[in-house]
Amino acid sequence: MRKCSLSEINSVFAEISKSMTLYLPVDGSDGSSAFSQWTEGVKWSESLNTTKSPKDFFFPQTEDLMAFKTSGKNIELTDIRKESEDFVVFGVRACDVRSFDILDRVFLSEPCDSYYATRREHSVIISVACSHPSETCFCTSFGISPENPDGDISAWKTDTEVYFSPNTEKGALLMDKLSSVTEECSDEAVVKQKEEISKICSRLPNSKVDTNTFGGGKTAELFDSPLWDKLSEACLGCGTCTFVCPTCQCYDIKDFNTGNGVIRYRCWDSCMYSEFTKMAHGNNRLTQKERFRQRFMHKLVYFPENNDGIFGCVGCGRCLAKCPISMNIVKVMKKFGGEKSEK
Amino acid sequence: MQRIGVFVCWCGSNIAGTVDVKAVAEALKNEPGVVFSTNYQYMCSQAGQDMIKAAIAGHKLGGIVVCSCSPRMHEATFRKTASQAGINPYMVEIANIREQCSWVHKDMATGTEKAIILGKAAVAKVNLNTPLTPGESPVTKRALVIGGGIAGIQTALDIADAGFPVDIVETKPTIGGKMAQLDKTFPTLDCAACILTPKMVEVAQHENIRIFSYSEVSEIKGFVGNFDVTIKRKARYVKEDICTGCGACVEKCPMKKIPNEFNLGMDNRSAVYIPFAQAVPKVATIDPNACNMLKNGRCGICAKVCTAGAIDYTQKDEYIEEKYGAIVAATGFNPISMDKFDEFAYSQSKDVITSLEFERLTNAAGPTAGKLLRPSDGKHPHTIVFVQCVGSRCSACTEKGKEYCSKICCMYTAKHAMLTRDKYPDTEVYVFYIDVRTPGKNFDEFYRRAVEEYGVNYIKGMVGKVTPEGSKLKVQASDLIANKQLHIDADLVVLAAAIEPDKSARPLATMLTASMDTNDFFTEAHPKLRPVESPTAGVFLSGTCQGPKDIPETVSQAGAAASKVIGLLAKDKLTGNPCIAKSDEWMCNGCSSCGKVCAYGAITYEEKEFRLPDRTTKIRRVASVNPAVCQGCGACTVTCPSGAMDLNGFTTTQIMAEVDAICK
Amino acid sequence: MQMKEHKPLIVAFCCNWCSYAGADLAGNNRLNYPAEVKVIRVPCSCRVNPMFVLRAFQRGADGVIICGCHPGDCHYVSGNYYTRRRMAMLFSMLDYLGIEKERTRIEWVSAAEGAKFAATMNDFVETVAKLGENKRLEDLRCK
Amino acid sequence: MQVITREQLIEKAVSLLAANTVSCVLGWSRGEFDYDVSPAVFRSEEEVRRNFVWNDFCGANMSKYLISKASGVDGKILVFLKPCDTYSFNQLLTEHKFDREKVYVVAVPCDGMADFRLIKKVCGEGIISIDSEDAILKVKTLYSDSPISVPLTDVLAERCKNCKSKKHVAYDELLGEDGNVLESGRFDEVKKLEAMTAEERFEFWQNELSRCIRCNACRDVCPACTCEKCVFNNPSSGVENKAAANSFEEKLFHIIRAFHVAGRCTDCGECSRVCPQNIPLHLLNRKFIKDINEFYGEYQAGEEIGLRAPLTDYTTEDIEPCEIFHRRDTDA
Amino acid sequence: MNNKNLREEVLRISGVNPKKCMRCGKCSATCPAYDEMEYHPHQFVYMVESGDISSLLDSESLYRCLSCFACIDRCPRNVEPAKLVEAIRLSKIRKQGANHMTANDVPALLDEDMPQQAIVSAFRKYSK
Repeated sequence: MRKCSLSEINSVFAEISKSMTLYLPVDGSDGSSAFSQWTEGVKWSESLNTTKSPKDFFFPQTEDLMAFKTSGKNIELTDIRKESEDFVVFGVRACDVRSFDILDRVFLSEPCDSYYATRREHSVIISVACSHPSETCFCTSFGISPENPDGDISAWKTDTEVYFSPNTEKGALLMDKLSSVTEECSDEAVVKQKEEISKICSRLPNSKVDTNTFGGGKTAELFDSPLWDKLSEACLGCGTCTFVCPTCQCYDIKDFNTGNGVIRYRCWDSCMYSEFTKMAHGNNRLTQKERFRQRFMHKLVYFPENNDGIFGCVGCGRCLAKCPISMNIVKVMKKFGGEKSEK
Repeated sequence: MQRIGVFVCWCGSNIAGTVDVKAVAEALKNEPGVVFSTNYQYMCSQAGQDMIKAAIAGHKLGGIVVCSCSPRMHEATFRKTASQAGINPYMVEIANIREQCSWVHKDMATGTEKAIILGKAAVAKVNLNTPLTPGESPVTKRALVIGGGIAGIQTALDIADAGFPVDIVETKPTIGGKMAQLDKTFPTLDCAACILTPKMVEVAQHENIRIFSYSEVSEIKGFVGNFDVTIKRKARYVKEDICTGCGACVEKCPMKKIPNEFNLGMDNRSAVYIPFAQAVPKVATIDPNACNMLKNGRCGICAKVCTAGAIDYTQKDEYIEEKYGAIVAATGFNPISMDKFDEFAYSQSKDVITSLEFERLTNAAGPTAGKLLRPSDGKHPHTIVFVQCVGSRCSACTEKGKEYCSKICCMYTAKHAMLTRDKYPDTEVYVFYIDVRTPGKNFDEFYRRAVEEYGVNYIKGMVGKVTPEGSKLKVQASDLIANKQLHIDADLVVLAAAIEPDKSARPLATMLTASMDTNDFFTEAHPKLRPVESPTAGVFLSGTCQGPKDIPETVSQAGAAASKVIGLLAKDKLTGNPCIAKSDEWMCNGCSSCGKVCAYGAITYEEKEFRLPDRTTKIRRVASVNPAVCQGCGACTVTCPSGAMDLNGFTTTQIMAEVDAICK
Repeated sequence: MQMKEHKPLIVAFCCNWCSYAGADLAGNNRLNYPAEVKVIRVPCSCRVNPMFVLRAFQRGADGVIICGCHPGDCHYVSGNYYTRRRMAMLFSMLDYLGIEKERTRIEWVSAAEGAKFAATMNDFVETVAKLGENKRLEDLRCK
Repeated sequence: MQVITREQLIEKAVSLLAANTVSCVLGWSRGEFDYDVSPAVFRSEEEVRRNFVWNDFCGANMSKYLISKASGVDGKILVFLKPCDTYSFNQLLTEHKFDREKVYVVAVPCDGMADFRLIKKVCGEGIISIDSEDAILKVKTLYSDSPISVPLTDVLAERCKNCKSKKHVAYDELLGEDGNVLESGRFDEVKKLEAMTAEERFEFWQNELSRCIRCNACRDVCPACTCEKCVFNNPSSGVENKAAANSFEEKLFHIIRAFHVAGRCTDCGECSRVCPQNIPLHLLNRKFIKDINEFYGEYQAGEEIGLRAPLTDYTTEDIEPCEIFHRRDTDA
Repeated sequence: MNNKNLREEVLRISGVNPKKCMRCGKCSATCPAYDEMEYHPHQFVYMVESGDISSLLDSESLYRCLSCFACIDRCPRNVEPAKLVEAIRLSKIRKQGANHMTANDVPALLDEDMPQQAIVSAFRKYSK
């Protein structure tokens, strides 16, 4: 384990930036944070989590896939991918780190998504433990330890120090590069913080959210439940939950006519939208209730069914904070009885 | 994608002088959809048109682009060519490479480059063109004239003479309107009745004209060629077909103290009345507010004296529904109320009167049998002050006066002054004016005669105050030329009140969805080029409902409106312009913004049932465009947030394709 | 390359009855204006959707001008009055977003005003040329 | 703390349900925390008593829900409307969006709603409960031993700080006392922006709008956005864009959306409330409202049913677009 | 100040647009003080429009106007001649600080019978 004093953290950032582009959570003018590139003078945000999840690094909201140029009646196809360079994402929380595993299962399984894969290969993730989880957090329900985040390097931030511990080869390599700005230390402070975090986690209002009601094989039981009517009643059909979600991975591929050619791009799509997966015959899901149900059934039933029981939610709580009408996965889970003990 | 042919015209050297037409044709060959591209010296010539026709046949073209002069020149020509070659005429687009390219640019390279871009835009547009067919609707060969004044009478007569049936709806018990109340008419001093009443009789006797007097239009539906109108025939308690107009009832009616509207309340009539001797129809009408029999069942004298048995106290309002192809608004005018002009003491003194009241005072059939006597004491007035522009050209207070010039006052005041001096040379006559406006044939001569021959005192300046004092009216005025304040002891003051559209015009306009200006005059479709048509198709304007005008002008406008109506009714069916708006009912959300901006009232809303993909049904309000009424401006398309409203021939995607092509 | 004067691309929406005819008259009278001006014919200025204006900027236009009949002379009675309100709102909003206000213009050109059409276009091209390329409302994909 | 208590509203709802005046109730439903209130339809007394909530977080504007909820019910639906909601209510009726006869409106006075983002700014993460007493919020968090007291006025939502009206413009029944239309500083921010240079304004909006993730929450919550299909969802409209690919599309979306609601927007502020990226979208709408007021006369959408929106109206004397800039430049 | 500036000043103070006048003379026709005046209300309007302010400034007519506002009430065009009169009076007063009297001159003119209000307004006028 190595550490660096919090006041000197910028020297770590500077060191990383020498060889790779570094991204980290930075406070925006509106008070919320977002991942931005670090340059001299940029401050690491104190916030618990960014509004948009870091999935953008691997699965950007919009991404040009290829271009067609028309000249006269000829069409010329060009690959417009840029050369990928190594980059570091610093300050990723445990939940978001887990989300990469979920995304990997989608994009890296055959046929592998080469756009996604390239970016994953070129990234180093430095996670950071959550010293102050929010009331919206429920990652523990999915077996995630906020005190013990994964990633290539795990980090812990105390009032005075930042501690680092590499988990992977990539992480160890990067740690080596940081030897001049960090020093070897004991894990005493980290152990203490871990205990504190665990204690707080047990007091979180959503700590009792239980996944037992859900999981693979529950489709028949849950699909026609009358509860969906009430739950989806106020849903506006906007895409906020899906767009702030670190694990939502649906996308659409569209062509943009530039006037002298076409750019084929992919962009996030949302199962909440009435146009989602619209096909020649029309829509699969005609009502907002069906669309609403799809999102939660996907995360809590279909995904684990196809992915060794792993849920498609990491409990980051973004949808709890951002839904315009405050309807969210926790409310859905609780309504279906997913709560550990009587409240 | 269409199979498009491109035809680049040289226009001799007009285009070819600054545009390399061959290069343009060559460049456009590569555009998407283009299968044929050529150039020729004169595309509009017979040989050029034949070339287009041959290419359409030979290359199975679905659409053509002609790069030539302005579409305002030859779009119609090439549409006809296309149509002759068997393709829809609206599959033609023109790239204007003459007026907007070769003629305004000097350099060959620049001109050619721009011509190619304009050609590309036209190709991009024609790729999205769809065949359009003009809608057709039948025409009901009957016209409705609303208002039975001289405007309505003349319009009806002209239409009827052309062989089309016409109905006149008049709210009063008789037709004749304001002109029937006038004494003499300027500048010829014909007696109004002498020239009007023969026309009224002609109307009554015309086989093609029906008169609905004492009636109102209560509902109008439909559109040009196909109006459905409901006419309310108010109960007049006299059977119109039986009454002979003998006047026995009028004579015997005990209720004789009812202010006589026809004489503007300056004398009285009975509860059962005939407005004036030459009324058409000449039948009696019972005033339900005055008749004792109708009010409390105590009387019934008129029924007893009527030998024809025409009195019917049980009559009810009757509603008639009729179809019309065209509607003429001829609702006329009224003098504005003088109540707000305290300075002229109109409401304080009976001897301050309006010009229309003066007409009745000097009319042989009027309350004084044509003798000019003061309303207050019946004495002959020796000093008369006429005040012009009372309430006209008044922008200070819209509640009080009108901003516009009422146009007729200068002339009738000159007439009044002249006639007064003619009949009663011992009277002093003063006319206070701001300007004297006499544009019109023999108008200025007429006015000069009043001044020079009849010795009327015209004074530039306004009257500021009229104060009744004893039997006199103290008139305080200014003489601007002499720079004096004048004080005149007058016996009679005559106010040339501004005129305003009749109150019935506003609700009528709403029913017709015809537009009005802020003064409630009907708006014409174009102030210069279509002055007798309303923007609402099938609605025409006659007389003062469109703006102040005198009798000769009214009559000529009435004739013009009639000729427009005849032109419409002569058609068996109406062929519309296919470049009109269309509403996609699946996208329309019924917000009704489009209807608000439609100047023609072409958009209506209905509740429609939709079957949704989930097999449920939903009733929604949606807009629909009447193709016979829409003129194709596109105002609605931009108001519509969802894009449900689009414009044929200029669709959103077509215009955007043009933008894209130009900005490439 | 840097020194070369920027040739602005101007999209002009002209109503069929007045301004397009005015443009034709400019041609008839051989009144020059820059070839950068490209006219799109619409039935009435009220057919111009704000989306068309933005579309033009997106696709690389440097200035957009809308020409219609003089207020009160609209062939369709009131079309240009609506245009006037809509475009006043749109232009004010574009300015509010920091887009150079000189890039948008509305001008009333009658069918008799060929000279005004040419003068307007000359002036507009000159004004827009001074601003240089449209950077604030561009879509890089369309470059 | 709101003048009218939750209990009063519940009693009102229950009595109207019992009297069969209404068959269901549209209102706010309690959430997991004290601030995450959801709109909901209550169909029984029991549901109302259990879940109905009325507190400082009932910001959601119920009017738009009437479009979908009023048509499906037998009998009438009871809706509780705050003053600002009633403007949307009237505007929707103006646009024929639902049947007035199907709705029973109970007007509720409002003291302004709290913005929980602002509370988090003051109190930090981990809020466990929020109690309200005499306009003071007592916030308990995981990380503070004693409750933190926050005056409601400090954490009022922006739209409530600049409340335009405490007056209900539509109702069948009023609880408590009606307020007045207020003089508010709601255009101050707009004026500030107007006073900047074009470059500064461009920077400002570039920064704000670049955060947009095109989730469409602003549109989907907006009571003026009631299209059957939005142009931005319609592939044949030519401007469809699902996700904002670049700054042009962000601007296009927000300009066109603001334009489409111009003259119809009642300034209810829902767009800014729901924006996950805290973009001050109301500043776009207010710009249009301010311009309309200045150029075409004071106009408040929804003030009365049937008003003709300024952009579907005109006068022959309207200001010329070039005059606008001229006037502003000379004023400055 | 030249006549043009004077005219601008009068227009600014009064807020009147004399161009709206169509010379109907109703103001003069209605004016109760007409006979007392050298220049009559309609002439006021015309003279202001043509910039002949100095004659008006020197004319006693200024103080013959009773400010009854009959001219304003009767004017069909909303020209408001009385406001012009008042504006010219004000211009005159404003000039007096420079040309005639200052506040310092006032005490010498005071006498016992002078009403308090007159003294206050004199100071107000002449201290400008």
